[in-house]
Amino acid sequence: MPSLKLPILGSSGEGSPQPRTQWRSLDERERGLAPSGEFPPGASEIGGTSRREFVQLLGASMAFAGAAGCLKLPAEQILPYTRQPEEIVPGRPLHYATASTLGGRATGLLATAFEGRPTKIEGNPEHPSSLGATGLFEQASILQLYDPNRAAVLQEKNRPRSWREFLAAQHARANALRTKDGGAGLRFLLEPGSSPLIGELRARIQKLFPNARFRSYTAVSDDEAMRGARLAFGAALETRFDLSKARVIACLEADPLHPWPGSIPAMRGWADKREPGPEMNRLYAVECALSVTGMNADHRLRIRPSRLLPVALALAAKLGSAGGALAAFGRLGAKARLEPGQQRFVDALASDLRRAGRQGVVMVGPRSPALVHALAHAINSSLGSEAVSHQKPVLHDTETGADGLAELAAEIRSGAVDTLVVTAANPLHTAPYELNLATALDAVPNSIYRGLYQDETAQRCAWFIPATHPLEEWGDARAHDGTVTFLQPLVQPLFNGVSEAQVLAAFLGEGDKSPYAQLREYWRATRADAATAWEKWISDGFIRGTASPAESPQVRADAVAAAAQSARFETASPALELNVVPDYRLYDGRFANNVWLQETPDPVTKLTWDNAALMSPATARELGVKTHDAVDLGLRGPPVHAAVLVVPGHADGAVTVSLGYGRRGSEQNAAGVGFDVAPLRRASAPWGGRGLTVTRLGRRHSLAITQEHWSMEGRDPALDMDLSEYQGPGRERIEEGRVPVATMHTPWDYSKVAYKWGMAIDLARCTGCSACMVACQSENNVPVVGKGNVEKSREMHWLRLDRYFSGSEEDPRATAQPMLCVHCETAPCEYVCPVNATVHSDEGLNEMVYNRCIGTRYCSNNCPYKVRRFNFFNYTYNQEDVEKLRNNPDVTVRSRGVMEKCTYCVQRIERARIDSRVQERPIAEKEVQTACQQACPAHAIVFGNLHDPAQEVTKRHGDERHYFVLNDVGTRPRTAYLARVRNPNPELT
Amino acid sequence: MSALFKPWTNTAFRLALFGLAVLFGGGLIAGPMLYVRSPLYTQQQDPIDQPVQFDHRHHVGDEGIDCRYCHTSVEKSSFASVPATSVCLNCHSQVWNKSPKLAPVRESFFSDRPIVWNKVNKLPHFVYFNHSIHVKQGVGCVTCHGRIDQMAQVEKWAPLTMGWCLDCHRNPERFLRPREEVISMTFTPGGEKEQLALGERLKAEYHVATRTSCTTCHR
Amino acid sequence: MAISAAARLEARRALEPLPLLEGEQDDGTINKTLLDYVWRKPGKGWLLLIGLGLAGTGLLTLALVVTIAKGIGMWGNNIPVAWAFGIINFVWWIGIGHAGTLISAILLLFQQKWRTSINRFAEAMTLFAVLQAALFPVLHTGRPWFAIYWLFPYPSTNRIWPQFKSPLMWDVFAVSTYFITSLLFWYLGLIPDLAALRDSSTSRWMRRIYGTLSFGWRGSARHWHHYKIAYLLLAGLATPLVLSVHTIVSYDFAVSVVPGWHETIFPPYFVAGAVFSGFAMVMTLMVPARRFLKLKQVVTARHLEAMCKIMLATSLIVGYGYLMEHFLSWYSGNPYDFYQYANRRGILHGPFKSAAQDPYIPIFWLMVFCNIVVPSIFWSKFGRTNVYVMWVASIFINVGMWCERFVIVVISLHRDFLPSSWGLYKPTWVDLSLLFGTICFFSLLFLLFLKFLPAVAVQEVKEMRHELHKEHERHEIPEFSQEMVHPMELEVGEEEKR
Amino acid sequence: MKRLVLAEFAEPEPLVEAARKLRESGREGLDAYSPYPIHGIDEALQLPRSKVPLVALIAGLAGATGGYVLQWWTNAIDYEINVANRPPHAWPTNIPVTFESGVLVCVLTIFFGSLFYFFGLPRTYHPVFEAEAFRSASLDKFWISAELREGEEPGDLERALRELGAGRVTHVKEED
Repeated sequence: MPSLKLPILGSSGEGSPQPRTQWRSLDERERGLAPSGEFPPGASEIGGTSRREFVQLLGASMAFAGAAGCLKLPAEQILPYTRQPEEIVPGRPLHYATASTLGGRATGLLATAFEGRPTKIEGNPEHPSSLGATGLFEQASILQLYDPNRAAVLQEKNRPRSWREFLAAQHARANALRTKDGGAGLRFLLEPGSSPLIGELRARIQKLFPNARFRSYTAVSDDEAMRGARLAFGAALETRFDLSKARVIACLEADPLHPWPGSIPAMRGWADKREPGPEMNRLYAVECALSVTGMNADHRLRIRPSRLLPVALALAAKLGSAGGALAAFGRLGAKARLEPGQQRFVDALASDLRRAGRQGVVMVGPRSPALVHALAHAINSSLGSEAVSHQKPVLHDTETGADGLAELAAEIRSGAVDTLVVTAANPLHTAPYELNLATALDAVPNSIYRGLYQDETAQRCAWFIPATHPLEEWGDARAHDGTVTFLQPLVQPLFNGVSEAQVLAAFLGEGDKSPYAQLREYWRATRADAATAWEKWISDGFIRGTASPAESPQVRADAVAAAAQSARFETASPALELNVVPDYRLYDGRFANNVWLQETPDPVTKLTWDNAALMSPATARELGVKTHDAVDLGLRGPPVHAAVLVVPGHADGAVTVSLGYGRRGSEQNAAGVGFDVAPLRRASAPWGGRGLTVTRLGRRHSLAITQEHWSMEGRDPALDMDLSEYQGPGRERIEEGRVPVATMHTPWDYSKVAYKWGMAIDLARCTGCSACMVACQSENNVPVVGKGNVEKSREMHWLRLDRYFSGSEEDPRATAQPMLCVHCETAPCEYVCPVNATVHSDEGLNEMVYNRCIGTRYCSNNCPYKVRRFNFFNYTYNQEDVEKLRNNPDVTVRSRGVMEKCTYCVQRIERARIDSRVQERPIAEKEVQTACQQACPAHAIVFGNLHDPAQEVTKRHGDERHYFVLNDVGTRPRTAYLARVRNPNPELT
Repeated sequence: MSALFKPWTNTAFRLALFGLAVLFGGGLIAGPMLYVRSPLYTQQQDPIDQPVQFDHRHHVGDEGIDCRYCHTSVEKSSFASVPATSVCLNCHSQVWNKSPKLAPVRESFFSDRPIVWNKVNKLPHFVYFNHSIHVKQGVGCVTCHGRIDQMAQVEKWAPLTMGWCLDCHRNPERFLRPREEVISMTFTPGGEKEQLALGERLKAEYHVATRTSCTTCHR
Repeated sequence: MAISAAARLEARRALEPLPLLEGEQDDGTINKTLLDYVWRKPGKGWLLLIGLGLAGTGLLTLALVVTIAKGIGMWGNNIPVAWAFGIINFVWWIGIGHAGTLISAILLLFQQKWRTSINRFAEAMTLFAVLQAALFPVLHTGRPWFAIYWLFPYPSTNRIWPQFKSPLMWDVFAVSTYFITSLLFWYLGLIPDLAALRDSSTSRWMRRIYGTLSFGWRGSARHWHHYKIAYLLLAGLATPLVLSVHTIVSYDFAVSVVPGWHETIFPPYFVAGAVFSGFAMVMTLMVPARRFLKLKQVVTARHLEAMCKIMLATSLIVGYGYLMEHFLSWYSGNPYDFYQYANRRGILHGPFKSAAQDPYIPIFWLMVFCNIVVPSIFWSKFGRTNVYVMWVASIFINVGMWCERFVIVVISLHRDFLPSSWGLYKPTWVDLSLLFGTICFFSLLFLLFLKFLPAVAVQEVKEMRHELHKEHERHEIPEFSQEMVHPMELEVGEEEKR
Repeated sequence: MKRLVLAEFAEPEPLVEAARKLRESGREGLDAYSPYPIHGIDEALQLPRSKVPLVALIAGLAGATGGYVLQWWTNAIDYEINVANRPPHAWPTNIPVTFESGVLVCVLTIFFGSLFYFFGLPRTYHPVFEAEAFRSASLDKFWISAELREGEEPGDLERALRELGAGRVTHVKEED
């Protein structure tokens, strides 16, 4: 099968992948040469003038060539296959299991492809890290695949080179190094990884170059956690949490309710126990800046970062005061010197944890000091927590942080490094300031960087190798629990990318070997059952039963206590503290060019296209600044220009900034967005420090915030109540939200149609993480509008996450609410449309017909939920051809001047309808899932047929907590919300 | 001394007013309305040149090849699909394998470059048509594509306007036929009355539920 | 009763309405006053103003081209404020237009003789104002190239029809009917004057042009016979039409669910507001035109005073409307409405305090000042007779009525049901150019009208002069200015008898 | 080929008087011209009651009916769509357009009907325009025209008109 470039489920593994060659060069593409023989002709049909034709009909690589020429032709054309791959039926999507990695751990994915063109990413329901859901990063990674800013040319000092030239050059040099001193001048700085294949390659390289040295680096490292584990257990162990077994959860700067790598199971486990009742869990959060987890906490203690250790110690002391395993800590309570309010919180938490016993758990975030981790281990161990288990590290390296980088920089400066291979994601951007990595890299004679973009690191390295996107490469990795997971490419590298394994193989003289062959051979050699099970592994996306076994280490409470005893606590001082966090959207900056993520509002601050200096209202008053004020932040180094954003619930006396901005690479979308926090960070204190200065600049830096108004103004759009209120007067509030409102018109009779579509959103489950927003954007071709338009309130998200604050601005209660078209049965938008462009379907959907819309915008005015979006400009006009390939061919790309809004993913309904009718059967429950529903890690959103009483959505529509937003307006929505109920500790209320 | 205007100006004035009315009413209203209904605009009756002189008269009419032999995905997908080059060569590696008319086909196969066909039935990008469901519910090929077996070069037969689609979606019984007869170019149940009777029967039998909700076609 | 005759005369004079025509007039002098300036060379001032008008119209054209070429995004509109300057200008202009029809049609039906001198002027203003307004319904849409014909019910190949439950469809019918009616009504009135221009011109080409435009009108008794009834019927139709048009415009808001729009009081209050702003605009235009075109003898102080009184009356109605809105927002107990109006006033308590910083609050109070406080000057005779005062006041009212539409459109939209979606609207240069440009375009059309067409209905003035003349003879009142019997005068007379 | 005698009056009242007398004397083809409508001339010339109101009424009713039927047929019969749960035939929402269509058709009929039918315009040429002095008819003078019978000399009629108070008197011939 020479023509098929795509990995196909169940097809012969040997045949499908081709050796990866430089299938075309950049200039060829620019000249728009016709497809040649070396081209993968695995394409179906090419459209001509119309966007969808071309997108619907093209195979990815074909389109690339055809686009420029065909778009201008007045007539439309069809390019059929020359030899049709039997799996591909034009117009029908195929789904492949694959994975993406972040922080070295894999999340299993299912990717949808139309004629060889990946268009959408979903979670792999069987995979332990995904459970069918995805986070923002996974959802948005599809956009990165088609990012026209991606580097496409292998370069040596800005001169294009071929892969073979690279191999030749490195081969000679490496040989010289090896013979000289066993490769003592060879250094690898890798992205932290868990790939067994890479592990093997590393071992082989190490054998060949005994004096070479491997290091991993990432800005968001687990170093402190590992140190904590060493302190507590005497060994580096990773901790796994199963929150479905926890009733009392204490998060110390931990943020498990946002889909960070490996968080999805925790989110699911937490959400599954939010049903009001005796089994309901209780979440405590202790943190500086309001986090997603903090928004969902039943109790939250805001503290400056330096106070975390005292709080943790006080907690251990309180728990140990009655003797038991923690008795050693009992006398350390006084050392913590908590304020009375904090002490009260800790006391209540301690007694709650004690009551919960095996169902209690303490979680600590990766940025917290090792001792806090150790204390948590001691507490969890003393509780006998069932929610916690330990495993050997999944990553190859237990040290992935700034310390290793500092050592490397020192080595370079000492002249010990000749060849440095960097595959870590842009370390130059996130490296601590004092390392001055840029000049260090300049000093390396032979530096090699593999990256997706010509970023800051690329600019300082001699060689640049374009990287493959996870959807372009064969590979493997391990899930957060150690499960072996496979990465399967859906498309030939669009930008001549090279995988990390290939770069390493180059040092073994195997740079020519195809990534597929590498992987296949490794696994054939590693596992005896590879011959028979290989295809199943690839089609499943992972090997079942490969999760790491649980270890049962003993906590050395005395060692921890001794460490705590000797720890020096910062005394209370008025000095301002800095708190650095990874960004909710850009992570450490690697997603900075991803416009979907840039435009997704931060789940907490609702800020887009920027980072900001977050501070509490009191601190802002003290500093005499307000939101949008430009300030200089200074800590130890040169000042950083930032903009102030006042956030309720932030700890006083501290300023929080996030990583990932102020990029200076070649990524166009990232340029000029936000500020780089690097000058504020030190290898010894990467996450902050004391003595921050804030200087007003007297200028204004306008921040694009999608939700300016925080208060619900006494209205009840997002019901959020305590359990006691819910069991008492709160019922009435909920019922008020669902009493039928008198109407002049006889309600339409939907009983005769087979399906009555509806949705239900459980606010108790929703954490506000915003993964659904990106999923919706991806599924529905929702355009990005840019900072200027977001400032003008013109963002296009069909689904937005409203975030309200109530209570005091110091300790507010934050409530997130996904808000999307609720498909009112008496939709106010419809009767005002003069041209029938928005009407009701026979099944009760509020339809939006883009091609009929003339854009009066009256519907938006009359929409009480303001969920309609208007194309103020032609937002897709500048889409490059390669970007168009990403568009979902089942959804019209909207032109300028038309309204759009959530359609309940009607394209999925219609596809399922046609399939079910062709097969003469009804549509089954999970057959139609909306994109938001599918992505949601917490199962907050369900969709289905309200005629079927067995479906989850119907059950939720009958739930005691269900209500309709703005029920009193009489819109009769099809989307029901389930009131959020919090479970506060009576001792604290 | 004579009047300001000559007597002929009365007639001229009236004619001018009449002309203006015709120009406005006809040129701005009636003209465009007629034009969009004419084949000039719909591109019906306009045989499209193709890179290969493929004659449906011969393949369908004379040889009686099943439409689905080449248009393979018509029962499975929204697209009927244009056959891959290899499908042509299933036969033409044996028959007419030296014909100069088939040179582009062989060229395509051996160079692995697709044949570039010109599209005949174009729908706007906001219209989602699905072949599989129509075939399944007993809509004949000929109902929309016309007598392909009589076309030397394929031409657009139906106007493919929304109104034309609605004709059938509102009254499917006027067009339905047994599933076995879907590909028949000549099937007829008799007169109009028989068609209606057959259509009503098939509508019930196949559970045909044509919809006129917008999202049926526009998404 | 010892009232001296002199005192009685004095009292009578004070009550006496001011004259409708000043000075001794006959048809010849009327022709001279009202027609001759058409033949005069344009003055420098006129040319300067025309230049300004052309420049502004150029700006308008630029703004329109930019809007069509780039999209509505060039305006400041957003979600939630999806309607802003476009609709404000539309309502403002169409409201201004209403006074013209009102003066012309309703006063005709009520046989108010004072209408005669200003009706043509007012009709032209209507026409040009409606023309400005008519730009917006199509141009404010996202895809005007479709809107321009999809809004009309014609049999299309996609067999879909307009949706007649939408107030915008009502608008389409109302505005087009109103424009056509205004145009035809104006033109019908103009035909005899065009004939007069034809006959008073010395240039053969001018005579031909006006001759064509007058369709060969010759003032035959058979023409007049139908003309009188046709004109009266058009007036009779225009009267309910004008009420319906602004009622329908108010439905654009009243039919919706938006707090601040969903008001049953809107139709009467919109109509009153329209008349209010329209009379203000007539005043703004009339005062200088009267001076520069030397029309003081036909447009007398009495006309101006009558207009002031109407402005005062409509200001009171509008004020009542404001009062009722705010009262009902409290009385209804609807939290969204209550918030909406409290927020407009900026007088908020308790949990609503956060809205006190709403940047639009000054616009509400400016509206109140311009529309309620300023017109109170017309309670005084001084205000009603001093042209400078009334002219300045009329400009305030124009501004105030624009603010009123801003308050209704923008302030209502920017904070509606869900606080999460609240947002602000800031106009862009295109928005401002559209407002300024339509004012210039309007002025340009008006200046052309003043130059090339009779600004006062000549035939009607002549008819009035004739009738007044007859009346004098009948009553043997020597003085030209004492033609009408004022109701007060009758009362005085009766008192005397007693 | 029409021949007319034209006579100019300075004031409308004598003209009305003259018209009445001429008509009573059996003169046919009489017409009067004035810058503005003058009182009593209709009766003097015995003009029949104008049909404009009747035509307007019919047109208005037809327009309103058409408007209503259009809305009902398009939204409730031809393509019935569920719009916001409203009944397809929601008569209260049809009132505005019904009214406006009635007015529109009525106004168009009155204007164009009057212009083209009742006034008999456009008629840029008319025998009366042959007389240069007739220009005053639209400005400040009042004219009467009387048709001369076949072969009749204008002299008698002209004299009679002068006796009735006419100023200038002239006669014109229709051009072919």
